[in-house]
Order: sequence, then structure tokens, then C-alpha cells
Amino acid sequence: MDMVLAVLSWSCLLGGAIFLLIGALGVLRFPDFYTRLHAVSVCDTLGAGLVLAGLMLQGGFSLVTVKLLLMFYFMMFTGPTAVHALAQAAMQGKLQAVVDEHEPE
Amino acid sequence: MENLINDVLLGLLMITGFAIVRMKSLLGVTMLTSIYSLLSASLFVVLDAVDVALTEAAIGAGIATVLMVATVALTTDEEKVPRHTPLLPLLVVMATGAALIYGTLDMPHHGDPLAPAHRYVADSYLHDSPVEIGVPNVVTSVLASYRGYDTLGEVTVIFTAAAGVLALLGYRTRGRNIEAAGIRKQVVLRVIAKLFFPLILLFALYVQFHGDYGPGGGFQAGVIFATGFILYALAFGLGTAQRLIPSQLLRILAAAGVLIYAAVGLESMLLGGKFLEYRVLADDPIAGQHLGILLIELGVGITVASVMLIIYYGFVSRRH
Amino acid sequence: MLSTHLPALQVVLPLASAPVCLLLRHPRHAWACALTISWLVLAIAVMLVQQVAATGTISYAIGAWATPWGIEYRIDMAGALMILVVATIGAVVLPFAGRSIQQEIRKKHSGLFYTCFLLCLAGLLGIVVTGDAFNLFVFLEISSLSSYVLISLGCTRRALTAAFQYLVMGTIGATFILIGVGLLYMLTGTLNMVDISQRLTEVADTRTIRVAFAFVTVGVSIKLALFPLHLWLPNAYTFAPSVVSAFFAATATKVGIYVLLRLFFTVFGIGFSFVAMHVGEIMMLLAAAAMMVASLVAIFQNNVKRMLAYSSVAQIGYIILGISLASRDGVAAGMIHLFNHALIKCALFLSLGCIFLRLGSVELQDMRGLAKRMPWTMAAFVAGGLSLIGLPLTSGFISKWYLVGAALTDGYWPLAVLILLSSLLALIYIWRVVETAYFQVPGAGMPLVKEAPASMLIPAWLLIGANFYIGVDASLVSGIAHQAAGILIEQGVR
Amino acid sequence: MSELLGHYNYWIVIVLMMTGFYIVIARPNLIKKVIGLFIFQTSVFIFFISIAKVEGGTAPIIEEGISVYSNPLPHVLILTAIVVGLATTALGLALVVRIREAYGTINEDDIHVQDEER
Amino acid sequence: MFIAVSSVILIAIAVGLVRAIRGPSLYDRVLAANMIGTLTVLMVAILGFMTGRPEFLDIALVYVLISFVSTLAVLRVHNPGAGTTASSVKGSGEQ
Repeated sequence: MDMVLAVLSWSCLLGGAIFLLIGALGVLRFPDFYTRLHAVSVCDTLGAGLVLAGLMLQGGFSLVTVKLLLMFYFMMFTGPTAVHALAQAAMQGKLQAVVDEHEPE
Repeated sequence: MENLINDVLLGLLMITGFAIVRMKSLLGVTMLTSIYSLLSASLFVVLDAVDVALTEAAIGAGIATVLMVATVALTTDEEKVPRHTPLLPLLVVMATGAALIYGTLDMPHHGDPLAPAHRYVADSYLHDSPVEIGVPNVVTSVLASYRGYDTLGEVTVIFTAAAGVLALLGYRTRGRNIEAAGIRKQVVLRVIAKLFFPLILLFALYVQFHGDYGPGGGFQAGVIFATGFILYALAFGLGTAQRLIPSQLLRILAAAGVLIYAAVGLESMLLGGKFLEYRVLADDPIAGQHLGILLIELGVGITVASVMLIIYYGFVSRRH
Repeated sequence: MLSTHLPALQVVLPLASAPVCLLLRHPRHAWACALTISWLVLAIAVMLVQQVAATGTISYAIGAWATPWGIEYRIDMAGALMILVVATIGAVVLPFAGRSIQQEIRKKHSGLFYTCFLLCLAGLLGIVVTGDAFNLFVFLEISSLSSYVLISLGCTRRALTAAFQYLVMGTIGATFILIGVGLLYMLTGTLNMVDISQRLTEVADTRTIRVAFAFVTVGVSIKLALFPLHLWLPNAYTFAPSVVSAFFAATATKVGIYVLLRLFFTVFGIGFSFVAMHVGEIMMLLAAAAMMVASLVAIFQNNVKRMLAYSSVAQIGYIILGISLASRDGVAAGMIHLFNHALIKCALFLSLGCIFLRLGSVELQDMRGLAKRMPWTMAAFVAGGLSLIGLPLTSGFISKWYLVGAALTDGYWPLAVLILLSSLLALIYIWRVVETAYFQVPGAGMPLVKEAPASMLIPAWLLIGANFYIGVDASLVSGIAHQAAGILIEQGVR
Repeated sequence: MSELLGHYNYWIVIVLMMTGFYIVIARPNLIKKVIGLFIFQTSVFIFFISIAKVEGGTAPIIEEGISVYSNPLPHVLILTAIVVGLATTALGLALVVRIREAYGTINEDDIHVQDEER
Repeated sequence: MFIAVSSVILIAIAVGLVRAIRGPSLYDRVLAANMIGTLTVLMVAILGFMTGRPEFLDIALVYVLISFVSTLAVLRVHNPGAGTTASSVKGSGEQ
């Protein structure tokens, strides 16, 4: 049973790490702001979620897991809301031309 | 491994620092400053300073960033290129840095457990505070009891800042301010705020009263409390938030926190002890310490929360 | 029973009444509150001086924690003298403030003004009585932050830039002090100043301690406006409200000097500071430069407040000069001058406050023929000016007498010449004001002004009276100063 | 060699401090000055917390089974110093807002020019 | 394993930093700061497990809240109009 838990937890952590890496790659390489938003969403939800899930499996039934659950709950709300607000602000902001320089390539 | 994380974080901090020097857009600089603060907060976790990490993140990445952005919004975003060549400042900085590096040569090594700093006063804090005060978090016991007077000074400093911001910016509740009124349609944010507001306050209470056992305490709780109200103000407008906690009430609360702290000190004096000697507050010395720490942390929390809100109100209600 | 708690009450009283002041809606109530507290503080200060004179150094452990673990309040004769200076000035300027603030500051800010004033008072007192290096930093910041606010309340927009400039330099200074304290802690493991000094003997010959000394010294020098680091001072004093200038000129920089004394003698010791680090020579050079350059600059100022501000920089030079001799006579002379200059400068700035109340300006050209209209105010100014120059029968003469004596004893006769030369420069700038006010006729269209109200004249004349009293009979002040200097030197020689 | 390796941490922190210090004294823009002060102070905090680190230690919250803790005293000092830093930053920024309203600029050189003209 | 995950997080933070420095728009920078906030939370959580003191998750929780509220506040304070509705805006995105 412990074995199964350990394998599950490690695979969750590994999966999370991979998604984080993908998200980071996207943030670096995507051409414009709106596409980068997608990449960050991957980090925020899948990456963070899987890592937290992995940690929860490590923690077992304890106060630690409760806190992790709370964090998971918070993050599932805050991440998308923040990105949503950013997208909205950017949509409006563009009309007022806040870009300070030209996009490199 | 911890050393590796430590080094990488220091490297990232250096990159951020240089980028701040070079960057011309002040808003960009502000965001980098926020990142700088977050990175140093994670560095504090690596260096075992959990209470400090909590505070730095809440202050640097939270309140300070918001204030800086508000200031840029009220002033201007572009930085003019300096007219004079910055040769003299560069020399001064080089000399100061060289002096400091010269000073490091006789220092004990980083992390050396035999360094004099760890062997004398700090060592006895770690050994004696569980017996003398009975609080597991040594940072809390030193902060609130052994060096409780510093903390009174700290609360006074933050209170002074509130008085200063009130004197310089005041409040203006009417008219168009930089935190605009057009929030009615923001459904997502309002739902989230309604969901989060009570949770944040609950969490603040947890941090306030759990400071004896884990990272936290009055100061951190105060900032979290203020964060909750800032979220409320963001979602429902500054006017609604000010109806919830009027500015006059904030003034009273800010003053009350300092007064609670001072009153605990004076009370222990009246009961025959020295100033801030908590052990006379109850029959049992340990219980007295607990009571004293609880009360002064409450004072700190109240003042900090209200001062943060006073400062926030002051900045965002300024006319554009 | 209460008398054992006086050291704590001295600081906590103004500190705890500041929030109360914030809550008082009516300006007069806030003023009354601040006034009462400042007089209580003065009473406590007098009692403390008596206690110290009777029983020697007082130590008060806050929270009843033994010294290196808790924070200690420690008052010896030098500290008692400083408390007396700060408390006296606080108690004297507040009656003056009532009227002056009413005119210079918007009504809704006056409660905030008294709050910040009390905080500043508490901060300055806290710096003096504390025996803990980090606690000193905290109270330094309380006093600094409140002084930024007080300066920014000045009525022109330049008050804002002056406050900002002071904020930047003051924060750099405070951060330097913080770095120095950190380095000291690193090698000694303690923050209590007496404890540091005992544990320093083993590690004094390390590069880290040398750097710590340099950082703390530079940081404090910014706070006390030592010559090349004085750049914040002229603007701050010129554009602050009159009461604030008077209060700061008499206390803020003086407390900085006191901290420097503590560092050189109590913490690091004469052997380290003056022999190993040669701080005496450096300070002497800077002090001499301050006396000459700042006095010269003062001559060319048309704003009288600014003139006095530069004069303050020069007078700080005198005090530092005495200290840099590192002898009992020198330090005593420095402390006597510190005390006298606090009284004189406060009186001078107060009389300028009276002029500003009536004229709305302190530019030299607006003061033509003013002596006829405001005879008492101008007489106070002249009396203070004479003392600044150092004429016999004034307190300024006494302190310069001691300074020259101390310099000659140690064989530094060029310094004695410098002191005389700088006094001559003081004569020139004071004469410019006297000439304008007494011997020029007022220009056409200049407002017909009345004499300043008694509530403002009495504080100024009280200080002038004290100044003449010391000029005639200096035994009390010089006795305390010599005793204090003796203790400091004793602590410094290990 | 080990002499040097034990100190490189402090050196990086010193570079950070000087970065902040440089921004304060070299830049005429007032907001940038406040930000410089913030960076300077934060770096000094890092320096203090580095002093407090004990190799192999953990956070100073007493728990059974743990014997090595990092030094709590610098943590306490820095908690206080962070608050002081925030107070300074808030006051400095408030002053900047007022200066901008009074002068129309936040560039130190331009402010000097305006003050000279008068 | 923890080591691998925290290395990945550090790399991602570095990437976020690059984005924050390169910009080009303010929104990119806010986005990067937000992402670094999330990553910091994860790192603090993992550090808690690595050092055997997972009860320090409180810090991570505070970071979540602070970085969320400060992102919103930065957007609102900087751009007061933002957050009314976006439907009327014919935004063309970047460029």
C-alpha cells in the first residue's frame, strides 16, 4: 500500500514538474502576451495542482494535508481569476497603448 | 541541496538587481522589485527564517508593490536619463563595497555553528525560553518578551508612518480617484471576493493566535487582515469598503493598538514589576508571560492592520 | 515606588500619549495634551538628573530580563545632561507652538503635528537612555520618521523636497548604522552596548570590527550633519515650520553627537577609536572645515533661517572639535558648547518664528527697520547673536573659553586661532541682520507689523535669560559637563 | 581557498546592497530613489539572515527530536527592520506624490531648476 | 525526487525573471511576477517537506493570498478602467 502511495506521489510530482517546465518554455518562447497567458495557466493549474497532489500523498492524513488541500483550493480559484483579470486589463489597456517598446521579433 | 537553492536564488537576485538599475520603465522596475522581494522571501525560507519570510512576502511583494504602482500611476512612468555622468556615485559605491568586502575577511564562515553570534545570547534564548516563557516559537518569545520593547518601538514606527501618510495625503472619498468606480460588472472578481473574504479573515485570526507555535504573530496577521479588506475594496469599490470600515474608525484602531501595548507595560508596572514584565500579570509566571504576549500581539495586529489600510486608502483615494 | 520606573516613563509617556493626541479632534485639545506631557517629561528629566547625581549611573532592565538578554536603559551623567537638554527644549517650544502652528499649519493637520512632535520627542529621549545598540536604531527611526513628517508640514513646496532629501540621507545613515550593528553582533554575539565593549577587547583587532566602526560612525555622522554629510540640514531647517526648526536645531543633531560620544568612548573605547582608527585626527579636520566653510557660506545667505542653519553646521564643528581632542577638558568643553548652543540656537529660531508670524517671511530684505516695530523680538535675536559670536557675559563665551583652553592644553594652538577666526565670521553674519533691522529704513509698502504675542516671546526670552545666567555663572553646567566627561573618559580608557 | 569559499555568500549580498545604494545616489528620479532604498534595505536584511544561518540547523521553533536551530535573534531584529523599512517606503512615496503635485515632475534635476528660477 | 522538482521550479523562476525583464508590456511583467509567485509557493511547500518540517505550509498559504491580491491591486491601481466589461473592446491583442 505504501509502495503504491509512494509511486503515485512521485509520479504526480514528476508530472507536475513536467507541466511546470512546459509552462516555463511557453512563457519564454510564445510570441505575444495572450499566448503567454495560456502557458502560465498550465503552470498555475496543472503544474501546481499535480505538485500539491504529490505532496498531499506524501503527507498522509494530517494537518499538513488539510493545509495543502486549502492551498489547492485557493490556487484553483486565484490562478484563473488573476489570469482573467490580466487578460481583461490587457484588452482595455491596449487601447491606451501602454506597450513601452516594440515586441522583439 | 539547500546550498544550491541558496546560490541560485542569490544569482537570480543579482540579475534582478542589475535589471532594476538598467530598466527605464518605472512600472517595470516596480514589478521587478516585487519579484526581488519574493525571491528574497524564498531565500529567507531556505535560511530557516520562516517568520521573516512571511513578513517580507506580505510587505515587499504585497503592500510595498501596490504602493509603488499607485505612486507611478499618480506621477509618471518614464525615467529621464540622468544629465550628469554618474562617476562620483559609482566611486562612492565601489569604496563602500570594497570596505564591506574587506570587513568580511575576518568573519566567521557562513553557517559556522561555532560563530560567536550563535554561542552567547542566542544560545541561551534557545535553551531557556521554553522554561522561562513556554512558547515553542523562539522568535515569538524573543520578539514579544525578551526584546518586547523593540517591538513597541516597531509598532510606534508604523504608527508614525500612518500619521505621516495622513498628513501628506489625507483621505478624499469623493470624486474620481485612481481606484475607479466602474466595478459593477466585474462578476468573477466579486464572486471570488465573496468566497475569499471570510476565509482570509479566518486565516488571519489563525496566524494571529498560532504565532506561539508556528510562523506568524500579530504583525503578519495584521497584514493578512488588511489584505482581506483590500481585496474587498478591489471587488466592491473603495466607497463600500470605507462604509464597512470608516476612516475615523481606522484612526481609532491604529491608536488603540499602540495604547494596548503601552497599557500592558504600564499595568505590569502597577502590579509591581518592571515595564513590560509580563510574569506579574498572572499568578503563575508562565501564564503571565502567555497573557502578556497574547495581549501585545493583539495590539500589534490591530495597529498594523489599520495602518496598512490607512496607507492604502491614502494612496488610492488620491485624485489623479 | 514610582521613582524606580522613571527611566521607562521618560520615554513611554510621550510615546503613549502620541496616539491619544491623534484622536483629539480639536487642535487646542491636542496642543494642551502635548504641552502637559512635555512638562511632565521635563519634571521626570529633572528628577532623573537628581537621581543620577545622587546615586550614580542608573540601570533599568525592561521586562526584568537580565542585561545581555533583555533591553537595558542606562543613564549616566552625560545621558542625564542630554535628557535635560531635550526635555527642556521640548517644554519650552510647545507653548510657543500653540500660536505659531495655528498660523503655519492647516487646522486639520495640527493634531497630526502634535502627534508627530511627541513621537519625535519620545524617539530622541529613547536614543539617549537606551543601552542597547539595536534599540537605538529603532528609536532613531521613530525620531527620524516623525521629523520627516514635521518638516514636510512646512508651508512652501520646498518643504516637501527638503523632507524627501532628508528622508533619503537619513535612511542611508540608518541603514549604515544597521550594517555596523550587524557586524558588531556577528563578532560579539550581543547587542548590549556595555556588553559589546567588554567582549570587543578580544576581537578588536579584526578587519570586521574596523569596518563596523567605520559604518556606524558614518551613519551617525549623517544624522548629526557632520560637515561633508550636512547637505540635508540647510534645506530641512529653512523650510520646516518655525517651531520645528527651533526644536531640531536644539535637539536632533545634539542627540546625534551624544550617540557619537557613546560609540567612541563607551562602546569602542579610546584605545580603539582614537589610537587605532585615528578618528580624532579625521574628526578634527572635518570640524575645522565645518567651522570655516559653513560660516563663510552663512555670510552669503539672504534667508535668515538658512543663515542660521549653516551657522548650526559650523557650531556642530565646534562641538566635534572638542570631542576630537579626546581629553577630559576637550570633551567637557564640547558638552558645554552642546548645551549652550542648544539654548542659543533654539532662542534664535524662536525669535525668527515670531518674525515669521508677523511678516510671513524671514528674507533679509523684508526685515529692514524691523527693530522699531518688533523691539523685543529683535532684542532677543541680537542677544542670541551675541552669544553665538561668543562675547563675554554670554554662554557662548563660556563654551569657547573652555574650547580654546582645551585646545591650548593639548598644544593645538592653530585650533584656537581657527575658533577665533570662525567667531569673527559669526560676527559678520549676525551683523548683517542687525544692520538691516536696526539701521535701515523700511521700504515703502512694507506692512506695519505689531510685536509678537507674549506666548511666543516668553519662551524665547526664557532661553535668552538662561543663556545670560550661564554666561555669568557657569559652574552648574560646567560641573555636570566635567563630571560627565570624566565618566566617559573613564569608560573609554580600558 | 576555503577561506574564500566560506565568504562568497556575503560577497554576493554585498553586491546586492551596493546595487541598491547605487540606485539611491546615482538616479535623479525620486521613485527610483525610493526603490533603491528598498533594495538596499532588503539586501541588508538578507545579510542579517545569512548571519543567523547555522549549518544543518532548522527554523527556531522548538520541537522534540531536533537539536540544532538557526539563530533566532537576527530574525527578530529583521522583523522589526522590515516594518521600519515599509514605514520609510510609504512615507517616501507619499512625499513623491505630493512633490509631483507641487512641481509637476519627479526628476531631481528638474526640481532643482525650478527652485533656482524662483 | 524533491531535488528534481525544486530544480525545475528554479529553472521556471529564472525563465519568469527573463520574461519580467524583457517585458515588453507591463502585463507581461505582471504575468511573470504572478507566475513567480505561484512557483515560490510550490518551492516553499517542497522545502518544508525536504527539511522535514512541513508545518511551515502557512507561509505558502500566505504567499498564495498575497500574490493574488497584489496582482489584482496592481492592475486596478494602474489601470482604473480595467475590469468593466471587455465585450465592447475590439482589442487586437499584441502588436
